[in-house]
Amino acid sequence: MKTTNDFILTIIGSGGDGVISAGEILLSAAASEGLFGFLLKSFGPQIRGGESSIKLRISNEEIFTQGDFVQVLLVFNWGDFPRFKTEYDLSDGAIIISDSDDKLSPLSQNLPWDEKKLVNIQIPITRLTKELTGSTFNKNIFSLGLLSAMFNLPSEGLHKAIKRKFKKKSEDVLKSNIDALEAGIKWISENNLNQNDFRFEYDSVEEPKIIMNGNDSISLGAMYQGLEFYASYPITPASEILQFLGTHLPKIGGSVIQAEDELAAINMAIGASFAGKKSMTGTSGPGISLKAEAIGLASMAEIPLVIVNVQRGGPSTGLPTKFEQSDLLQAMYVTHGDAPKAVIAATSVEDSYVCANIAFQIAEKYQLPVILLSDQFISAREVSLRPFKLNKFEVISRLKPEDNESDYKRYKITENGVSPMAIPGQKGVIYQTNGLEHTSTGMPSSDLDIHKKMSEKRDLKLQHIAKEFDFVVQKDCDGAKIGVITWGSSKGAVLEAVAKLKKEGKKVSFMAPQLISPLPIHKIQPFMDKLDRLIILEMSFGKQFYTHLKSQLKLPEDVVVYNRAGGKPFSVTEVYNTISKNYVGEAE
Amino acid sequence: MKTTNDFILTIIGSGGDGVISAGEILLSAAASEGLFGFLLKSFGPQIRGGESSIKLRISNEEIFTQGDFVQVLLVFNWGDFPRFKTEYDLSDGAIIISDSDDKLSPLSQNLPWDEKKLVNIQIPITRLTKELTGSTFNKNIFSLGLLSAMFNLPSEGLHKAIKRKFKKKSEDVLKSNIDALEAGIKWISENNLNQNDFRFEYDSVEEPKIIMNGNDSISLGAMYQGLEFYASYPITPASEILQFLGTHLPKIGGSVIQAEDELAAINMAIGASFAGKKSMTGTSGPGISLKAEAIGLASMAEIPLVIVNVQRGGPSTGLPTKFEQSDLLQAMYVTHGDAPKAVIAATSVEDSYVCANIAFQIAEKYQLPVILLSDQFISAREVSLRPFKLNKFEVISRLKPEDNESDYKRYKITENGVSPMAIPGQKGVIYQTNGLEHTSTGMPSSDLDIHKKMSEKRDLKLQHIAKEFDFVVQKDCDGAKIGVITWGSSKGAVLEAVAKLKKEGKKVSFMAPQLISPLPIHKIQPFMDKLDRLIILEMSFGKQFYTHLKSQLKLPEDVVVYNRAGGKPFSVTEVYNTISKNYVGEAE
Amino acid sequence: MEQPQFIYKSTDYKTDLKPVWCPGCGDFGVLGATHKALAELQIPPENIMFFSGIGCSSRFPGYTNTYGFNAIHGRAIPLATGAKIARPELTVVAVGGDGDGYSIGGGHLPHVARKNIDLTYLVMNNNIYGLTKGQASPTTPTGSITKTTPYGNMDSPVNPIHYALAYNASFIARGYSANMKHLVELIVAAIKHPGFAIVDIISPCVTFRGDEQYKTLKDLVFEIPESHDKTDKVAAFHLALERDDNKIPVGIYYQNPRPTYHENYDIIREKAKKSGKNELTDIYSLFQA
Amino acid sequence: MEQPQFIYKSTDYKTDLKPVWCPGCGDFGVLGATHKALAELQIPPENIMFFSGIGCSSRFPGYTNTYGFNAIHGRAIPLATGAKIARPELTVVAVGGDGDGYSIGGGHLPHVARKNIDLTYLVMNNNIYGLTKGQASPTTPTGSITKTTPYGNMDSPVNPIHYALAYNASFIARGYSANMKHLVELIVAAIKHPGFAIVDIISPCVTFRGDEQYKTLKDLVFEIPESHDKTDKVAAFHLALERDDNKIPVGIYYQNPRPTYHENYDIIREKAKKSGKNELTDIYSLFQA
Ligand SMILES: Cc1ncc(C[n+]2csc(CCOP(=O)(O)OP(=O)(O)O)c2C)c(N)n1
Ligand SMILES: Cc1ncc(C[n+]2csc(CCOP(=O)(O)OP(=O)(O)O)c2C)c(N)n1
Ligand code: SF4
Ligand code: SF4
Ligand SMILES: [Mg+2]
Ligand SMILES: [Mg+2]
Repeated sequence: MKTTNDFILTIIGSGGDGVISAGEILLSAAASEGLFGFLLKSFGPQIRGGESSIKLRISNEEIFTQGDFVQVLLVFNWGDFPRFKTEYDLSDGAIIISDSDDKLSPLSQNLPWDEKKLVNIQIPITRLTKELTGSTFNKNIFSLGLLSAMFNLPSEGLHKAIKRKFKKKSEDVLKSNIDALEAGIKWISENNLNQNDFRFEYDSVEEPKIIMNGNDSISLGAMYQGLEFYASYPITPASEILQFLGTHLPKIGGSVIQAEDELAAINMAIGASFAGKKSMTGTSGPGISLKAEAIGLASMAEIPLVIVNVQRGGPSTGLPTKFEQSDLLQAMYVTHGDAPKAVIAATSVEDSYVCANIAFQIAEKYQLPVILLSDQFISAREVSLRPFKLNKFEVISRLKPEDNESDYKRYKITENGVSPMAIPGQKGVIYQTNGLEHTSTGMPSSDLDIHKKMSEKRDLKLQHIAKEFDFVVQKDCDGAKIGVITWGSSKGAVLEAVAKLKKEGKKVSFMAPQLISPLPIHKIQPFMDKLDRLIILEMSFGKQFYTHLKSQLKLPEDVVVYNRAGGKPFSVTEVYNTISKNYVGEAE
Repeated sequence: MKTTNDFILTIIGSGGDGVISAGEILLSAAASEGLFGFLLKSFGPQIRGGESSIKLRISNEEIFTQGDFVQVLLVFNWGDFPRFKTEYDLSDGAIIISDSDDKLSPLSQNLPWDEKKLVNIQIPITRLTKELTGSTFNKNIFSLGLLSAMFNLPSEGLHKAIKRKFKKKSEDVLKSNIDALEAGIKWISENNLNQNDFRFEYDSVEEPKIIMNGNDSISLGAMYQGLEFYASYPITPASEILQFLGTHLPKIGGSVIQAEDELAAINMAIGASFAGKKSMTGTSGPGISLKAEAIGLASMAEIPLVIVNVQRGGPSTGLPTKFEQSDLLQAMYVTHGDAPKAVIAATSVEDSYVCANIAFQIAEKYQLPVILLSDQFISAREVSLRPFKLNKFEVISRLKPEDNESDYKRYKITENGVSPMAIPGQKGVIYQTNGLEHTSTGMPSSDLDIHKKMSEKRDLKLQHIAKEFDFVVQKDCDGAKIGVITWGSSKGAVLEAVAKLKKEGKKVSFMAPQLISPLPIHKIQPFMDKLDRLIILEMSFGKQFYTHLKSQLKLPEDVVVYNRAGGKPFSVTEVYNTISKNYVGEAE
Repeated sequence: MEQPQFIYKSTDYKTDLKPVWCPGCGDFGVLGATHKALAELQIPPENIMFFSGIGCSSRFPGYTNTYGFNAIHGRAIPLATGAKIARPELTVVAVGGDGDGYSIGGGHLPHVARKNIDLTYLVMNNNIYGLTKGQASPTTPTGSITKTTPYGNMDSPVNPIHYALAYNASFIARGYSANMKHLVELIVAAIKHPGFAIVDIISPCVTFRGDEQYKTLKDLVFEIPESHDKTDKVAAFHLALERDDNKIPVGIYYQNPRPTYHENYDIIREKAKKSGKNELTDIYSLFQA
Repeated sequence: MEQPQFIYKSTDYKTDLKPVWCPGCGDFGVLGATHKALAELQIPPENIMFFSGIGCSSRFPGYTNTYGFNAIHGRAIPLATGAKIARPELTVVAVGGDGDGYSIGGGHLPHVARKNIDLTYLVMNNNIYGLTKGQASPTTPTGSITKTTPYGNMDSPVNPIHYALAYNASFIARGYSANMKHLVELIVAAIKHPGFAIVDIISPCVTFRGDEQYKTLKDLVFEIPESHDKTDKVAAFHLALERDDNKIPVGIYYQNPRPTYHENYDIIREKAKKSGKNELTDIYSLFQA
């Protein structure tokens, strides 16, 4: 019997099977027991009632991805399996559990039974649930009981999680769920089915974890920086920010408005920021395209503003529920003209909190639009992670003039391009502004000298930002001749792949800049300069990250770009193989 | 007395002075006499009745710019002068003509009288016009008479031009204008004022010229390719395309619609193209920003479409009536996702016809959106140029299936990425499409393998376009160690500067790619590889062209970027000095 | 050879693609009614174009065996406008949801209506954003709890009939997806109408609005009486006011044909051609100095 | 110390910037009337924000000594909406042209109206695109020759009053730039009105529509009689129909206050706070497993 401290489970089922909530409950169980977890969900095309699946990884060590190979696959209904076949890779010796009440047989499925030595376990799940709990309603919870007993999944945590989940429901509902769980556990031990490979074993765990997704993390970061106004239009996978803030921001006095479209949303946010409030708007790729013009306005009129793009598969409507990193160049060049702005990319759920904080710090300090890139893979995952400190960031607010400041000029030329911004209501510093080129007092002008001076002023900010906010994730490995650079949520897979290589004695340096534009060249160039070979890793068919890096840096002679169209995040194996294949450096 | 075959005149005046029409009449005169001409107009901020000015260059040799130094400056009203002071540089010995009836004196103006040895000529223009023509109404035409006699400007052509201009007016109006012209001519010869420096002398001229601006040239190119549908929303400096086509396209059966906004305009054009018609939409930077989302749709659904961007000063509303080349990167990256499209940049009025033709050829042949970049400097200039042949281009139309073609697949995978596009009304090849990722039959799919295959299909087109339509303006100079690359309308100044250097025996190679994306690397890289030093010249504070080239090519070690914020086109001297200062190569 | 009168059955207008819609979704009714209406009109499938934006309802063109384009959110109307101007001889139908049509796409409605583009617009109005899983739409009733109105919707919902009247649409109707026969009649009348025709169709979202809507609507919906003067704008405006009894009149509120855009544009083409110089070379010759 | 009652003169609301407008442009009248109205209301200049899009008329904020933002084409309304939600204690006015408001920005109007955002919207309606030099606008009369309608405009112009009624605006008026006194009254009433107030102002463009407009308008414009019931939507709709005598009623068509967005949102804030857990740390604790 092989045990593991890194357990990977997939469940597949139909609409009524409760697959998603089973996954959520198990994640919650893990978290409450102090385990790390990583949950992904996947759905068929039906709006409701269609097939769905989850992949859940649990470990007592920190994890950065969903894991590659499924160790335990639970299928309620083989009819739903084909839809997800390409999404999940099976581990050698993976245990395939299915409902023997299903009319389709596991063995007739196109699965690598022999090649991978898969283990076939069939349990009459539906019938047992009915017999033991009185109805088939709690099939998913009963199955959690089975799994818990079979693989030593935290049963105490499961009790807690179920209580948590049903605390608003009636006592009866709660009890019937607990009963179902226990029935499942009991059935396994009665049938001596608890000695399986992949039993989850671990030594010690830390304190209980929190469960969060990327969108919530962004919302919290913005709130910590004093967000007061959020305007947005619903869009997958960014709607949760609107929904979360809509519920919680009013509690701390802020306002959230669902606009009639994305153009309205960003212009509302600009209006609110002009009026003196910390403002944000959020969307996904199609919405960014619609916000293009107003992003330029914010740049020209020097309005502090954070714009979130939770990327999904493109182009156009593309793959709305899938992951891709293909809005990178758009973030920089979406609007016409030379329009300074900053672009930040979050690399994980936790990092989303960090990046939201820094996005606001930059936007407020430098009075410009900041695009914060997240993606479907960060936003839709739910992870169990260490609670983090909220207050690790300085709250930065825009520079304001004194009331009645003499000779106040809204766009005064200064050493770092930042000029005090009067807030409506302030006396004696009234000004009028516009999206036209303007003088230091904000008067429209098409004079070329003024245009030159003001272009310089706006650009100056970028130089300061690159120095002041030069944050990157960097793991230099002494003596490494090869380095990997990636961005955004692909960081996780690279991090794990590099760690694996390190264990094998291979030296690989690693970087993922969070500040994408202005790129902190003073940090990245030295990283590159040490390398013989650079691997650039990104989920964009158009090699957008490569294009960006090439345009900004002097890349090593030897560059390998590993990229592909999106749909499914990089696996650790994929990255590991890519690096291994291209490895240069000391042999072991 | 110095004569010239390259005459440069500026006129400055107030609202009622008729400055603009004087410039137009003189250009028309030059053209009808077979001379080349280049006319620029400039206005103060007032919507109407404000100050205005023109700069007109005339030559019997082909010219590519407005010329640098004004030889003759006619000022009706010194009060209007300061507004334009920075726009016009004076030649050594320039002749300053002004109205002695003006209460402001030329000598009290801040002009380099001594330094440049300017010549002051004052003529009581207003009084004379009144005396000799009965009213001050034709002051501008009277002045043209003066100028014609003073500088040997084509008087026969002026007669023709005035007839042309007033042919729709009454006989009286025409006669009074002709009288004014002749009165001016007569007064100069009576007063023996016709022996001036800068008298215009030339040997031979060619056939009469045509007068055209860039927007008309684009319109004609599109019409030649069979444009059938144009939708647009007014915006400076692109409105003339809407207005020209609105007048003329219905004559050849097409349709023009003024949409409610730019989003509607492009979507109408996409709808019309889907329905089978060659379609175009046109705008300037702010409008492109608004079209961002739909550009991605056209890319994804593989809709042939030409999108014109007549660039102006940015960002945001920017400098709506001024020149800048700062929408380059936006053209490539405006929409989210990896969305293949082509970008073409016209370099002159004549070239606009060429580029419009090729834009349609690419759009139709490869079924994708093509962005055609022009700019205010091309669109607002009026030039006298050699008549060109309309029919020098093949008319290319999209590939269509046969009716009832068996197993018709709208997005069939093919060798060059192009699949036959059924036209509504066609029997037996009905299909449904979308902006979602889709299978070869157009069915929505979020399968990653399909996404990969379709991403490849769409991308494949770019590789073929770069080879098939690899057009660039290129002047290789044997043995040159230095080369200049620029794009768009800045070509003119570089062309003249390089010619000047050549006369001095300096070897400079030159290139301006019209196909900006996909960049024809197989042509440009060899050009670069021969150079020790490359000068990149562009009118973008953000160095957008440099950024693009760097991301696509291997640039020489030694690169000099000469760029600035817009407002005023490059002068030949500016470019000449830049190249001279950085010159490498054989000394003379 | 004469063509038989009925060659197309309603199933001829159906594709093989299985709708992604939830069981019980109102859009099934609209889809069925549309297929029936097309069969009644006997328009050859290849002579029809459907355009839509994004939404559950906007998946419609994929399920209809005609030329179809499920495009981007809110742009069904301009797409359809361009297509109709390009090919006035074909039948053009735009379809979509309340969010698509009255929120993000709301700016296009006034213009397609006042230009009287000869196309039909079917709005599947379910008072919610279905596809994005339950946010408030512009027609969500005041007080409703949705994902974006967790404390109750405070905005007053739009009145599509009032919109269409203000926009001078020449055909304005309201239907109900569960009244199949009546809905088929409305769609037939709308497609037949020369000029812009809008049909706002109550099409319940069972997933995000619950299915009690079906129950209540049954008693609320009533057909507009014959006595209503369809050419009287003020009467139509009055009829569309919110009623004390909450009842909802369905049927044709307003119909008053006037020349279509295409008819007008033909006149413009004639005017333009009056100079007689209508070759490209003639136009080019205007540039001669 | 008590403040004197009249401290602000109308000139206190004027900036030094010289308008770019043509001599005789109707917008001068609207600007003057607005300055007078603000003086009448005695609102401290620093407590006012003006927002506009792009157009001749949209240059307005630059000429008004209050906080001001001449932004991008068509977005005055969302900008003003955001500003007002952010700072409900300040006075917010959106201004602009017929193109800005009824064409490119037309999609925002329904929503600011139905949400009843407490701001004032002054539309300088000149039936043309002035700034871009004379293309047709959505209010250009049928038949007019403009740069984009060289053969005569064939579209039916929009009816802004009908729009506003359909959108459920709570204050709807029409003014005329040359009737200064009356216009001042309307602007004062609009700003005082709690909720969204729109004033469509006939403001002739002498350059691209000729100045005979002034002459004809003088005889066409008449003040809405006292007898008109401002709370009757149907009556207002009727009053705004095109008239056989071509006369144009000016004044308040409709006024019917209801709770503003901000009042409603305060209620929402109260509801949200009911849990009592209103610190960020409380919200963060929701994530604990
Ligand atoms: C530009 C853009 N913004 C937002 C979205 C996300 N989105 C897709 S459908 C939809 C609303 C759907 O509501 P409705 O139009 O009423 O259609 P239904 O699903 O209710 O039929 C939204 C907001 C998008 N696809 N594109
Ligand atoms: C996105 C965008 N599209 C087009 C324009 C060009 N443009 C500027 S003002 C204007 C219309 C002006 O008309 P209106 O709003 O009626 O104002 P007016 O000048 O008549 O006062 C247009 C089309 C622009 N600035 N931005
Ligand atoms: S979510 Fe609602 S609108 Fe969408 S398919 Fe389901 S029932 Fe229909
Ligand atoms: S063009 Fe018309 S609207 Fe613009 S300033 Fe002149 S008169 Fe006024
Ligand atoms: Mg809906
Ligand atoms: Mg106007």
